[in-house]
Amino acid sequence: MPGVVVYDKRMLVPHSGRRMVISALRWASIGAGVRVDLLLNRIMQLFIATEGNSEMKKNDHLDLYHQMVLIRRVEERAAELYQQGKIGGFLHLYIGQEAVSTGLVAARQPQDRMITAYRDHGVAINVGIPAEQVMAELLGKATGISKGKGGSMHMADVEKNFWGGHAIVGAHLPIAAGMALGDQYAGNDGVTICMFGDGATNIGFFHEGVNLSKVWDLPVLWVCENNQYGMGTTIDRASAVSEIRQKAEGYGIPNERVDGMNVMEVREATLKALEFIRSGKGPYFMEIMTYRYRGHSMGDPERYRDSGEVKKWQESDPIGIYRAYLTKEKIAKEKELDAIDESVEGEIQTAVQFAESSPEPAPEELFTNVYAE
Amino acid sequence: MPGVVVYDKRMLVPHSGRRMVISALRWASIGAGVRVDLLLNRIMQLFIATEGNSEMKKNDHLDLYHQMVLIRRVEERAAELYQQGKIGGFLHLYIGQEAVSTGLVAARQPQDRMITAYRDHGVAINVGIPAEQVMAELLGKATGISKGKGGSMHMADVEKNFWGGHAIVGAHLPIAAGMALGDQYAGNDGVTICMFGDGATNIGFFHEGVNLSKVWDLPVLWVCENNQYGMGTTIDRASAVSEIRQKAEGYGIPNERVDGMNVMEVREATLKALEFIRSGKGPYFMEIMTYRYRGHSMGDPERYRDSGEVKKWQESDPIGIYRAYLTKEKIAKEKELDAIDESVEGEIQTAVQFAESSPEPAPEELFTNVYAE
Amino acid sequence: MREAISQAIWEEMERDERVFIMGEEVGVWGGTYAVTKGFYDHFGSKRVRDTPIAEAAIVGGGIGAAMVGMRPIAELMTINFAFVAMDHIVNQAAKMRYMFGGQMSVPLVIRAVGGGGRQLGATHSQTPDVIFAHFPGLKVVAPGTPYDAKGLLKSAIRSDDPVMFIEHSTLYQTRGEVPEDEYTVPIGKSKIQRPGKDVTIVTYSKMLDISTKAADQLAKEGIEAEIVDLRSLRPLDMDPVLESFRKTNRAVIVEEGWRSYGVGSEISSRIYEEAFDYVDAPIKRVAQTEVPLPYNQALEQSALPQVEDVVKAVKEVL
Amino acid sequence: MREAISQAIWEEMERDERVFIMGEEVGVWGGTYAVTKGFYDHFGSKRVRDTPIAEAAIVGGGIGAAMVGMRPIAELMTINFAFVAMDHIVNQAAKMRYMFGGQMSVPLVIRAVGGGGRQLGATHSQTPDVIFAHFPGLKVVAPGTPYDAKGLLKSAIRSDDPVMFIEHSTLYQTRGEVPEDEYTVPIGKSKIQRPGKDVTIVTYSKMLDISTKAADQLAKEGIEAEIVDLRSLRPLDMDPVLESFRKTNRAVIVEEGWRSYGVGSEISSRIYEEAFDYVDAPIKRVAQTEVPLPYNQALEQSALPQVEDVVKAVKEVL
Ligand SMILES: Cc1ncc(C[n+]2csc(CCOP(=O)(O)OP(=O)(O)O)c2C)c(N)n1
Ligand SMILES: Cc1ncc(C[n+]2csc(CCOP(=O)(O)OP(=O)(O)O)c2C)c(N)n1
Ligand SMILES: [Mg+2]
Ligand SMILES: [Mg+2]
Repeated sequence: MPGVVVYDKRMLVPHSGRRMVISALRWASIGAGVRVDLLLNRIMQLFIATEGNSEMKKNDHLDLYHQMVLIRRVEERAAELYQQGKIGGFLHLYIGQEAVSTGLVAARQPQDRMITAYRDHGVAINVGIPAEQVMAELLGKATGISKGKGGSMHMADVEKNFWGGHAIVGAHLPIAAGMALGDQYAGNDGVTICMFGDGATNIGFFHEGVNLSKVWDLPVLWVCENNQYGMGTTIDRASAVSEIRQKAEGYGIPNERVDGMNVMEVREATLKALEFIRSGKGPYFMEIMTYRYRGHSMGDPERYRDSGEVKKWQESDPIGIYRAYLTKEKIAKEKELDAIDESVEGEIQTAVQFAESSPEPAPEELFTNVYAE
Repeated sequence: MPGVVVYDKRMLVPHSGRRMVISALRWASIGAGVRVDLLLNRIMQLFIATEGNSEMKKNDHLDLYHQMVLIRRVEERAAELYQQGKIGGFLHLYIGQEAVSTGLVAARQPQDRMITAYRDHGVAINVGIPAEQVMAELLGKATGISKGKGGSMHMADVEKNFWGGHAIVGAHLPIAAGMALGDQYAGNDGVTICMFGDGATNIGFFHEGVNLSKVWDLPVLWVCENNQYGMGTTIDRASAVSEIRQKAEGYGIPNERVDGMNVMEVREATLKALEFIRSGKGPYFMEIMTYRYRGHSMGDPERYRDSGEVKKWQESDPIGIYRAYLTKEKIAKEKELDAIDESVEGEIQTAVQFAESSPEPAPEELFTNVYAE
Repeated sequence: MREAISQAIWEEMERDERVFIMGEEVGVWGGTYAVTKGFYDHFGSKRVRDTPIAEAAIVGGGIGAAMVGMRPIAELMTINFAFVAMDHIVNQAAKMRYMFGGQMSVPLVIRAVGGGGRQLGATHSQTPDVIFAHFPGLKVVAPGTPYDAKGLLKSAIRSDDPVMFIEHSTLYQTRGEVPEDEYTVPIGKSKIQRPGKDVTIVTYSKMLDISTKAADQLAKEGIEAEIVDLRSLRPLDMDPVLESFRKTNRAVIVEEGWRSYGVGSEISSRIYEEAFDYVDAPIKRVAQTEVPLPYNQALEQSALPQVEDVVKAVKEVL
Repeated sequence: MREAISQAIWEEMERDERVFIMGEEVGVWGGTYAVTKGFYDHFGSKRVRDTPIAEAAIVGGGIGAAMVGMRPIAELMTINFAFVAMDHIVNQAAKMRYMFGGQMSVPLVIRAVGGGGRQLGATHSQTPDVIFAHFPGLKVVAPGTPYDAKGLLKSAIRSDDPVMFIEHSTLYQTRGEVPEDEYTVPIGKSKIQRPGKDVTIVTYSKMLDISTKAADQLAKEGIEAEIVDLRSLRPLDMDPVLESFRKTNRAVIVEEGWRSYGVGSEISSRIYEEAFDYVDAPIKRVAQTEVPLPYNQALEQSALPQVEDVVKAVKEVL
């Protein structure tokens, strides 16, 4: 079949401790003006086959921990940059929800496509978009992953099988069904993992996309990130059923609720769900319970909840839980984790520096990418 | 509350044998150029209070029987007129499904609003739009119920609390929710009865309308007329679940399946459903099993089913079933029913004559009704 | 302008019990642009209704409630989401009266915030006003001053027809005189917002502001621009435009949306059709560069019409 | 024209396995306008896909499949239902490439049947082509002859950009030459369909037919009209229009849709902008009366542009 993009298993997304090994290379390559993504893909191929996916080694754990800390710190820094007026538009922070995308991406195979809504920095980092390119996109720079044209809400890296970052609530669900249709049609064994919020389950797009997936038994994993609010509206004020999972019943799709503050649980559930889907049984639906600590976006007056509620949730912080797990299970020592925390600080600094010193898109960029030709 | 249209109980829709009593008056009034609908409403008030709704008298039965036969014959005649090129556009026949709208309307109170899709001749007749005005609308005449501007798909009679005939699949569901919201807001005790097809349950509008109705506990009776096809597509090829009722579970709305070939069962189920809703318990969902004998619209090649299937269904014809019931239960004699059949022939003839001899809309009508002023 | 709009809704809700507002975050949150701040506490959850994220249900629900006698205001958080409710706006609200031979009315106001310039990216920065103005049966209003915003919104709420009421997010901060006393501004009347004799600038909404600044700049060079504010796109009132043009014989049309098939093309065509003999120079259109708007601020601004673009266009027609 | 369109799809499906068609009743039924008659039996249910009644899923699903390398044809039973999928057409398909800095392509064809004149009532009789043409990122094509229909549809299927391909239901019966041999017609090229010297008629789709009949009638009176067929509304190719106009100095623009904010206003504005010195008489627009279309045949026809309207307009500009 000519021209069909079939993902090569070897195009494995950074998925373990190798991330840190290659980060130096990555920075060097940027300086040298080399196409980062291409170089990275080459390098990643070297790591292939030596690692499985379902059994986690120590390095895998450290990598996941690293990802979660990196997401949080990138976002905390982004919030500051937003206050300083260096980031514009809408900025939706993922803080509190890191375990969800991290667990999902940790379970996927490289041929599994990711797609999500505007709250997309988590997936961006998880699939391995360098923090520099994320930060540069936030600052609207030419070196951003979307060349500064997309901003916070529109990160994507097609090479890494991450299909964005979509800003119209629910609109990406039929699109995700279509991506899965493409894979089914082409005979690829990839699954499309589509994330969306609890609020998004009330829009017509949800219904049309989910229904189609079942009618055609498309390989989609529907993932509702239930952070219990659509902006300022609690589920029960917007949705006929408060347990979102129940909606899947109306489509005869197998479903479950998952604790989204625990990255290992998310990963386990996802592994099983992907296996189910890959075996040709059609779509699967996960409702992942989570919570966002910050406002919906910057400038949210937060009249709809009190700080006590936020505090309560912060007690079961996903990073804290994972940290406790890693030390309790003696997978890692406190100081190893501290070292990662510290390395992230360096990464962030480098990323911000990179972003700030990157050039603005050339004025002609206004006119490119409207059409193919 | 100024200007709110609150329906007066006395504006009772023709609902029993009085229909025949007044038909002479109606025809006379047309000849005399009197506003038919206003006159009718006056007359109907005279019949008020002498009749209940839940207990059926013989005359009520005869009236229902009359309605069902009238619907069928109006449509059979319409099909002929279509073949002759006197009716244009789309013509969707209701033949086979008569018991559904007849049973629904038989159970409603005058304050209960009806709204349906383009397959709307049944409701039009049931709520008491004179066959003349239905026929005139089909012929696009000035005397049509929508002044010849709406045609087959857009019959309505607001005076009779019938809100149309809507041609965009599913679009009237959010509108129905809104009508119910209006009643709830104004403190009226009416229920909005919203009919739609099985195919319509796959569009986003269905989802948004039904969800909203439950979130706000709106007084809506959702009625899916499951005739098992959306045009040429069977349910299982279009819907994730084949039992449409199951969709209501996804919204936590109480629901049931009803035999739509039996007008008494439809009426009974509707009475209960309306009572449930009127008691303030929120929306209710009925899936009414039925079948259309004719093509989706005129000019359907019907490649999707064989004539055997149609024949099988015709064995449980709603008019036949009701006729058998009426004679078996000794409610009416064969010859009484024959007399009704015959009287319908006269009505049809008068209606067609009326329609054919009615004037075309004046050319200036093109410009009226675009805006209020 | 925010306060003017807020006042209009508040006063109409006080005046007429049938008026209520529904939309995403209009209640507890107080409106994402703070237009309904304080409404929820005052009017309660019955009349200030937070909805699910379901634009078809918001507009469709508004249509239904309007049909049975209420006077709902359906708020779309931004006009970009109007596409999600497109069928209900252009096929249902706009045609309901006509299709049923005048039996039904849809006294619904659809409020929607539009406009670019806030780095919200391609899907969230549109000014697609012209799209809605194309449909007979709808009224489309887009005020440029606080005074007009209040008066027009009151007329919209009292109108028996569906009105698409388009606000511009970067105008909320605009200040201007708003009388204490009750007043309305009629829908479908253009207005000369600034008198002049050398050139006619036809514009509306946010671009009134840009055009006014351009006129100030031109005034320093002795060029007196007359500015006609359309205020309503449908019904479209060409009288003040033509009157002005017959005096100045030159026109520049300034709109924020994309140029092709935009508002400017209609205005330009009509001037030629109705005042052909008065044309002294080709009419110019100033509009948005025809690309989806990018996130990057400099790029975005380069695509949007600026004061200098208007000044330049005026000089070209002189 | 039905057969030409049918052939184009068939041949492209034979040529390229990635091409498939999905939509309501395209399969078992054979297409409500019989365009895909016989396809289901030949290509099977994988490549000829009946869908639920869910236009957002049809277009959205098409976008997704296109993004990952397929070349879907998403059929909307009529263009009136495009409003149900509006967001996916104008916000998703049109902007996907741009928003992500060129990372994604949407090689999707959205086929939609439009047009009035068949007594289908207000919601089912629209010609809203201009609405889609307003959005950069989309290509909008609307052929007027079988030859162009086939050639343009092939180009659309091979295009790496989303194309809205608009067919007119009353043109399916039209006959015309279609070569046996493989050919394509480029998108974004207008064409002189009939040479003449006295007046330029600019038109497209069904109105090409009406305009041709008008030209025949005018020819009898010795008036030679040159007809330019736009064929694509975006990209819009003004060159043949301007070339013709510089020769005739007079123009009438004929479109089926509503006049205000229609296609004609853009064409008219551009002619004035780019050939001002060649204008000998005010340019005329012939278009649909601005009301929702009624069911009644006589009323409906009175709202649609007729041959006599074109003849009359031409005589007015001479
Ligand atoms: C169609 C549409 N309507 C409204 C919005 C504005 N909006 C952006 S995010 C959001 C809330 C979504 O809530 P949810 O799906 O729960 O996701 P969360 O923000 O909680 O991650 C709203 C209403 C939009 N972007 N698109
Ligand atoms: C939004 C939209 N899409 C497509 C159509 C074309 N269409 C008209 S009726 C119909 C089938 C509807 O099936 P169902 O809801 O089961 O009702 P039935 O005709 O069986 O009564 C379709 C696809 C339409 N009118 N509106
Ligand atoms: Mg949420
Ligand atoms: Mg059906």
